[in-house]
Amino acid sequence: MTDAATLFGLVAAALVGLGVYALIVDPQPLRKILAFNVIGAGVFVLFGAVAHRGAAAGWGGDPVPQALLITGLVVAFAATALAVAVLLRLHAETGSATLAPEPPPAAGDE
Amino acid sequence: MAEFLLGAALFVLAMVALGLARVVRGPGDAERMMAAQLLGTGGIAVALLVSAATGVGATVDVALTLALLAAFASVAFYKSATGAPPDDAGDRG
Amino acid sequence: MIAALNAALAVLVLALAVWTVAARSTFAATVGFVAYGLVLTLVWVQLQGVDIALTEGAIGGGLTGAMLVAAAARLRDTEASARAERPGLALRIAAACVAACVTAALAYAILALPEPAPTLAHLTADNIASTGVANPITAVLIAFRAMDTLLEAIVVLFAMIGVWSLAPDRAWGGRPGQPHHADPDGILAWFARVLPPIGIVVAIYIFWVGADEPGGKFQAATILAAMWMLAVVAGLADAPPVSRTWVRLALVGGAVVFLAVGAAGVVTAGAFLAYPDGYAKLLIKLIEWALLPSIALALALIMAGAPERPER
Amino acid sequence: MSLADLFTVVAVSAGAFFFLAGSVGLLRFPDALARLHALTKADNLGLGLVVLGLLPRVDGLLGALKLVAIWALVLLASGAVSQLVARVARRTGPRA
Repeated sequence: MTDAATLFGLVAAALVGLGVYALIVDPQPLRKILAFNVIGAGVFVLFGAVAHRGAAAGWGGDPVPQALLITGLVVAFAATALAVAVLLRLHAETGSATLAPEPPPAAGDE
Repeated sequence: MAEFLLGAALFVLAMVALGLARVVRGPGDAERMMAAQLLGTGGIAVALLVSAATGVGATVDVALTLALLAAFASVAFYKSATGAPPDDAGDRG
Repeated sequence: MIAALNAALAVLVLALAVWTVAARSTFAATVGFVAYGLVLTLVWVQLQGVDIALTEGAIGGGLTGAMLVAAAARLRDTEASARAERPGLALRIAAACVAACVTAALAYAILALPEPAPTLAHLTADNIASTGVANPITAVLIAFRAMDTLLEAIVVLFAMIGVWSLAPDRAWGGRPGQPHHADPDGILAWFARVLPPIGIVVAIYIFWVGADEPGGKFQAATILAAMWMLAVVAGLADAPPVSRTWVRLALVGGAVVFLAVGAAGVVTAGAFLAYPDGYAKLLIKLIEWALLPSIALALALIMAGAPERPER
Repeated sequence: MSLADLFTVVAVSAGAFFFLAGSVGLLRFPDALARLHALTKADNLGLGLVVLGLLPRVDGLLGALKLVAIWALVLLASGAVSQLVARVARRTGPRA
């Protein structure tokens, strides 16, 4: 339990679970994107913990998964940017950022 | 000596956590904006102490990046906080 | 003592994640997310992934956080109505069960990992000499798994095209994002004049050191994009109209050079993306220098958002 | 415990103390401006002392200069950002 890889591996599992819960429960689309990023970071830490276990040849971690992680982080940012752009366009067009099929009476339609 | 440096890093991290507990919950957006600054300073201190303790020189570059990006996040918070001037007003910024 | 520091980091990361999920106002949640990203940078330092710590700090903490907080500000008026749709208790309990199952499965997987951890480190170590770079991660990124990096540079380009495609017809070809004004002799404008030059020097340093030490083009490109966004946000610079040809050429430049070197590899070294021996370091440098501006510009334009203002 | 180590222990401990002071200030002070005051000043001084303490342990002059450069960058950033935070605090905070 004390070595870093197992500890942060378990932390990553908890982060992914937390993100999944928020992704399902939170009604606001922007909060869903935020939850998705929490999941993404959790998966990357899981990946990094496994890479750290493979430390050898004088390096702190197995370089192959670590390199893939860097690529993953950049692509995750690009995907989040796309999701935010879609959401902002939805808001610009409909004036509300709700995913509900018919806007609840509370939402005033401009 | 490495044990002392790591102990100091742990202490600073605890202080950052204490400050974060206040800042993130803070009544107004102004407190919340301090989070990036608090983590910028505290996070850099922890990174430098860990770098000195473990002898990994590259961690100092991490502290350098943190310094730049924490500042950038704080400016992004400023532009989005409720108290920031609406853009078209062009206030006495 | 290292275990205590790791435990403290673990608790702090989990607490910030819970806050990001549970916070009522979206602004507070985004602040929690940026803090979460910055603390993750320290987690990566403890996991001996310094290259990833650099990337996480720049992208996770900086760019993603800034983009989300800007979106939170623009969507502030919809928060109240959206919050009115909070799901009932039943859905929440079901979601909690699903989340618990996911966590349990992952935790079991972590604890059941094979004891002699399989690793490709030895393989990398044996072949790294041929690439001429000492940083194993740069060697993997550019030489051993060059295809991933090539596709990744193209994926970033596709994401940007996706963001551009969301532009309304009247603004097509125009300038992305909102106009930003700030008082020219105010604090923000002063700060946006002083910090970017320092940021550029740091970015070039991190790019240059990436061959033998942790660093590299992705981290450098992220810092350059952040510095450019700082200038835009302070009203000192404005996003270029997307219809400009220099913008489009600069965007595809990196990927084109990468493809060209890859294709040349077919002739000179027998396989796509193979480097003729002896020229590996030179070609790697060429690819990295070509990719840096392209990825920096692509990340910056992705952050700037879809074109919204006609190109007056 | 050579002299350099002693210097490091003393300086880093002083730095940690100022981080403590900053956090206590953040928790105890009544309004946003006072908290900002505590955060910006105490934490930056804490970081400065930590950097000072680590100088003898860094190899070569360039390493030391890099540490000082990082601290200077944080000072620059904190100075500018704290004024922005203060403006938001003044606009949204309770009318003093």
